[in-house]
Amino acid sequence: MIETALKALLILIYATFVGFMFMGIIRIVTARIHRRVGPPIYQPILDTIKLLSKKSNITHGLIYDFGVIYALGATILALMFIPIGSIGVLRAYGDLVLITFLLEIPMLGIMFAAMSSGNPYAGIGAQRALLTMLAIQVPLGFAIVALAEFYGTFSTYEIVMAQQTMGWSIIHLPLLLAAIAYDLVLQAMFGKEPFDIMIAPGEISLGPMVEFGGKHMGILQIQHAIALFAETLFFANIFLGGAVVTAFSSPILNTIASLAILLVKQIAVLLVATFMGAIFPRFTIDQAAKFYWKWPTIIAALGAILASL
Amino acid sequence: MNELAIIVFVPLIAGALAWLIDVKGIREIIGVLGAAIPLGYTALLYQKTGEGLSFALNLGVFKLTFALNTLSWFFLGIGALVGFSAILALVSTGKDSYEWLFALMSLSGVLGVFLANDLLTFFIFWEIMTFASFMMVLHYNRAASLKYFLLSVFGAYAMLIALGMIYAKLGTFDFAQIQQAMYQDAYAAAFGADTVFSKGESALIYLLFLIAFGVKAGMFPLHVWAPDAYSETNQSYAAMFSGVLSKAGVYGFIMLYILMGTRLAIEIGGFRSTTKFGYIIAFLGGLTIIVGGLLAALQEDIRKLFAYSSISQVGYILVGIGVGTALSMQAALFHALSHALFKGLFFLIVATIVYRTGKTSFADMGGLAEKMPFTFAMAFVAILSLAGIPPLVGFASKWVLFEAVISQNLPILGGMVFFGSAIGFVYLIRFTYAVWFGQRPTDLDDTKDAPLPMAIAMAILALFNVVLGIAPGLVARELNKIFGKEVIGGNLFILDLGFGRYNALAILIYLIVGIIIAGIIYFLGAKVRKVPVTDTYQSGNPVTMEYNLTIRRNFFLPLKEALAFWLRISFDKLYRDIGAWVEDLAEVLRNFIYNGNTQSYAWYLAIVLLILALWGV
Amino acid sequence: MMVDWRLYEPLINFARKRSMWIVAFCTGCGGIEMPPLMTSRYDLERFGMMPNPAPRMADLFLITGYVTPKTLKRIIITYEMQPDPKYVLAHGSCPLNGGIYWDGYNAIKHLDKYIPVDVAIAGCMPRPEAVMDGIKKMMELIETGKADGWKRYKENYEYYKKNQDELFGEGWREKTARRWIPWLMNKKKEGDRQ
Amino acid sequence: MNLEKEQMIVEKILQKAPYAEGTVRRQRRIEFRIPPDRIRDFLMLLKENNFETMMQITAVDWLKDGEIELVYQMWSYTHAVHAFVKTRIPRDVDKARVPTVRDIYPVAETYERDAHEFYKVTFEGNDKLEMPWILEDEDKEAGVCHRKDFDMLGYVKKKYKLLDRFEEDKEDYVI
Repeated sequence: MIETALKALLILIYATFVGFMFMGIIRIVTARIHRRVGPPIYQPILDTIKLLSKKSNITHGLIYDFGVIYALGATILALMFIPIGSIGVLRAYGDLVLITFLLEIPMLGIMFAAMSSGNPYAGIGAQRALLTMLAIQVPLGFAIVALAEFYGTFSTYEIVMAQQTMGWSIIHLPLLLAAIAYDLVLQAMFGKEPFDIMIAPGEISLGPMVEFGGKHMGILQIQHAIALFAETLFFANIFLGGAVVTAFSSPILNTIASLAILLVKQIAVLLVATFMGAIFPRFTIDQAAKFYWKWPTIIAALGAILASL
Repeated sequence: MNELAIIVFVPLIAGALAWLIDVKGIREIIGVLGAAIPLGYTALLYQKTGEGLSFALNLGVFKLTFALNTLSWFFLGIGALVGFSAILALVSTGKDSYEWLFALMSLSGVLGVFLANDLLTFFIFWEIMTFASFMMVLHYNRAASLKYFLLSVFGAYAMLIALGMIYAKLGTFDFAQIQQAMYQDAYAAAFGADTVFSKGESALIYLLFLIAFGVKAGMFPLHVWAPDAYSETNQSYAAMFSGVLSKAGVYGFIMLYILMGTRLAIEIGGFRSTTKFGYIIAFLGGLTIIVGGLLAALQEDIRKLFAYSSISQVGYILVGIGVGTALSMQAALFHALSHALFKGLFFLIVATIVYRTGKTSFADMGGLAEKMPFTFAMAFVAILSLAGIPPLVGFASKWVLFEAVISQNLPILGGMVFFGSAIGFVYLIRFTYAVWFGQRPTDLDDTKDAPLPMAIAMAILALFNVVLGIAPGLVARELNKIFGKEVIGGNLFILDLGFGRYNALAILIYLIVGIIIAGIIYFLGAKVRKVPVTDTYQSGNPVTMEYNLTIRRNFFLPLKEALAFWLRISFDKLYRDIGAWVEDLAEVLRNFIYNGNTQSYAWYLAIVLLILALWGV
Repeated sequence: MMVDWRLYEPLINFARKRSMWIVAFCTGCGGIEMPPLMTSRYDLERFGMMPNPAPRMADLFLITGYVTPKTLKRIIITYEMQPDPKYVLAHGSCPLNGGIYWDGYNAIKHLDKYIPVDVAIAGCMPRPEAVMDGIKKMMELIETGKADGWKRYKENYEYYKKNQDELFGEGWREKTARRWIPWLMNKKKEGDRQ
Repeated sequence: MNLEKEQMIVEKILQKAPYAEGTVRRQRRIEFRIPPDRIRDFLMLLKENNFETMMQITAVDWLKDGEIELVYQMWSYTHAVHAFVKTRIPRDVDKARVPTVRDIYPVAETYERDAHEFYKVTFEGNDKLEMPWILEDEDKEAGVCHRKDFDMLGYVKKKYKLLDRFEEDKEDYVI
């Protein structure tokens, strides 16, 4: 009981820290692509401290506060179900479908909070975010189906274990297709170009985020950090083979080694998303929907059908 | 008197009494009693499900036979529970004794359908149910009721023909005997011996039943009656209409499996890991999910949105039934239960909103969350449940369904159900935004919260949503009892399918922990100050309440644009055209053939005789 | 839950100094000076500054150039939306004394009569170097806690309110909000007719 | 430097519009002077002679003549010629009236609102003249306009409380 709680706390702290580092990495890499120096890597932490230490905050009612809190809580919940190397609190119940749902729930909380503010920009942003989610759901679903049918199980941990023997998922053709589709989906999950119409900063001033300030925004920054960590971790686990190191004798070393391997894979996923985001312009929402319903869907459906044969 | 008879006939009698007495106050009491007694007896019968309780009522020409088994008890529970809540809510929204009569009549009709032990009883109560619901719709909107009536009659005739064929061959209506005969027939077909039903006949019966039950369940493309019928009636009754009556169609599909599943499987053959005829049902169910969901997202009327959403959710159940494994059947039953729970809750919420505001269009609503906090809390539960947010019953059933479908290597169906869950999010958020949040029209400033009966009714259903969500093992146990074997393992809080596990309690605990952590961070920050809706950032422009700050209509315009091509296809219009075409044909016949000219009639006679002569009669 | 934050004050001040989010409300000609500041020549993101369209989460308000009464109304509303602590940086001579619009009926002469200005940069228009110097100055002020415009605005609210009302007239917010309503309603009616 | 094209256009228009007097100023610049009551006919004529675009309606305040000169600037893509149509109307506010050309050149609505706000010229038939334009309401009430007899500096001093800042008689200020 106690060590479970301790483990969960450690995972949470690690995920938050690494998530903030990821946000810093995204900003630095984007800056370098722009030939800029870019902020220090700990910049997101400073931002969060500043936001949380604002001396005055506003609210639009109970839902406005609760939605934000719920978003962070649900993200922590989702994190707990994803196996991190050999540790992982609830990995026995880390079900593909469950995690896919849990990774979407935080958005629901944010949408509730944003819409309860009654700001028209937030309304438009919520609409766009929802349509983007609707668009990505099709390829995402097919990718998950492909995984489940290829491995014959829904447990993320068992999939990771299977990859230790069979090699990474992406060396098998059906799952390679699924991985490509899922990576395109990840682009929208991170809310990066070309699918960041939902938070179009110039046009609708950050859309759903327009009314958040002070500690609400701070909590959302933490949520974003953890969500970044969780999404990249999920991708690394199901497609890039995860990491289960048993080479060393001491479990501590094994854990550290597998965490390091996972970190490398996660950063790889992150960099792909960042490069794509840095070089592409923005889709309008119906273009995004049509795009997702065409190529990624075809690729992922092909993968699923191949996997089910 | 037998419990089954009480369960079936008490609502009918109560309705009749309420109609005859027609004193405000007394008729409500009678009606609620008439709905409460079946619920009580259903709860009592829980112990006796194994005993094969049965009851026969001899009407001379034929006899109505009822029997209770675990399956029918499951549906009975759904029907009695949701029906009771709906009747309770009817206390507030019911206008006159007419509604009481037919609401209770349809309740007893559907309970009779669930308890029927032979096809004839099944058919009779099916018709009672259809007639009563038709009268309920007729009370509000003539056109919608006629559309509903036409399609129901269509389905009824289909069922009648199927009944006739079965009776002609087997000479019995009894479920057990039919099942027996069908098994023998199936084995005969398997071993190449001559069969009672030829391949074409069994396929035809299947098709007829598909139409009959598909109409009632609102299966694509026979769903066109549902949106109007669900929306154009007393919304409290719509809770029962959508929550229970559509389950009669589902129950019918399951009966189809029980009666002639093996027969059809052997006759029509299999597709991948499932049977061909089942895959047809499943595929139509998947289309139902997508079509219903997308149309629900584009509605401008709150009742219509939930009507379409109800259609979309029934699609899940059809998918589960169609896949046809024990697990997917259980998933379908589970989702039937949760659909009844959250959809009944939703229609009660809609009833409350319509009852309190008198408005049905999204364009004149908004900002009601402050005015109706209790109803909003109920809506919150319902939204989380329908959108499939763990730990609520909606997610548990949906999860079992996903795993059941995907584990059968049916990728297309898997993609369809995933899409369905997303579209659920979409139209629910539209409802939330338009009704509860944003800027409140000034004429809604003195809206009151739900009246007591509706509040109680909503609370009952919401309670079940939460409890069965946190402890899905309760339902799984019943489902295992129905199938007589351990299909869904695990204990009270854990569902274990072998290839996937779901722990509702852990989710609850960790969600609470996460929310507590977030709350600590929140309360460490500085105090918050409440600001009005006009104090939001509008590029620095000052605004007043005269401005419209909420997207009131065409919320999902981009979706409409993206789907413009598909939205042009309308089955409703298609059926209208067919109807018009039939009328024209009749006109043509009247003009050219039956033109009242004895001369020509003589000629027809001669021609007929000639044909018969040539045939050698 | 009350926590004594004074222990963490240095850290918080450092964070405030190193992550100033700009509200992207670039009025006047100074808006043109922003792109070079943001882009690769003088990269302001080095100091954690980031243009931010929403005032609710912004700290630094750049008044880049002349201010007309029309803009000033929006500026005041936006400024009041920002959460404390918030800082104002005025570019060029126009916010100081009207600049070349000294005799214009539609240019504010003294911005600091209407909202508190923490740092003002002289010049017409100041070069990016000058702007960066001003930002450095702003950082020093924040670190030493001298950038207290938001406090002054709270304490002397009557004074600022008086000046605003003298310029715009009493109840100018509602008046400005309702200004277009008759025409919008007419437009709406026409739209319904068509 | 040949001006045949311009000459040709001017003659072609003048023979249709005898009430107008037209000259060629230089290449691609022609100029007409017409009485204010014929402005609609003349602009219709110009439109027929493919002057497709109205670029601007400029108002000039001739204080000494007591007149306001409206310059309709038309541009023809076909001839690539820029035509000034000048008309003079009396200066006093109630007499400064001219028929609107909004139905001929829809864009004129905007320019007419502009001229109405800053020079108090009334364009009869344009119902959008009172729509809020550039000036704030308080300025409008104070009668701010760009007519030469309006004491702008005094108004600015009064509005922004700058009485101590300028000497009255000084002409050129250096800041």
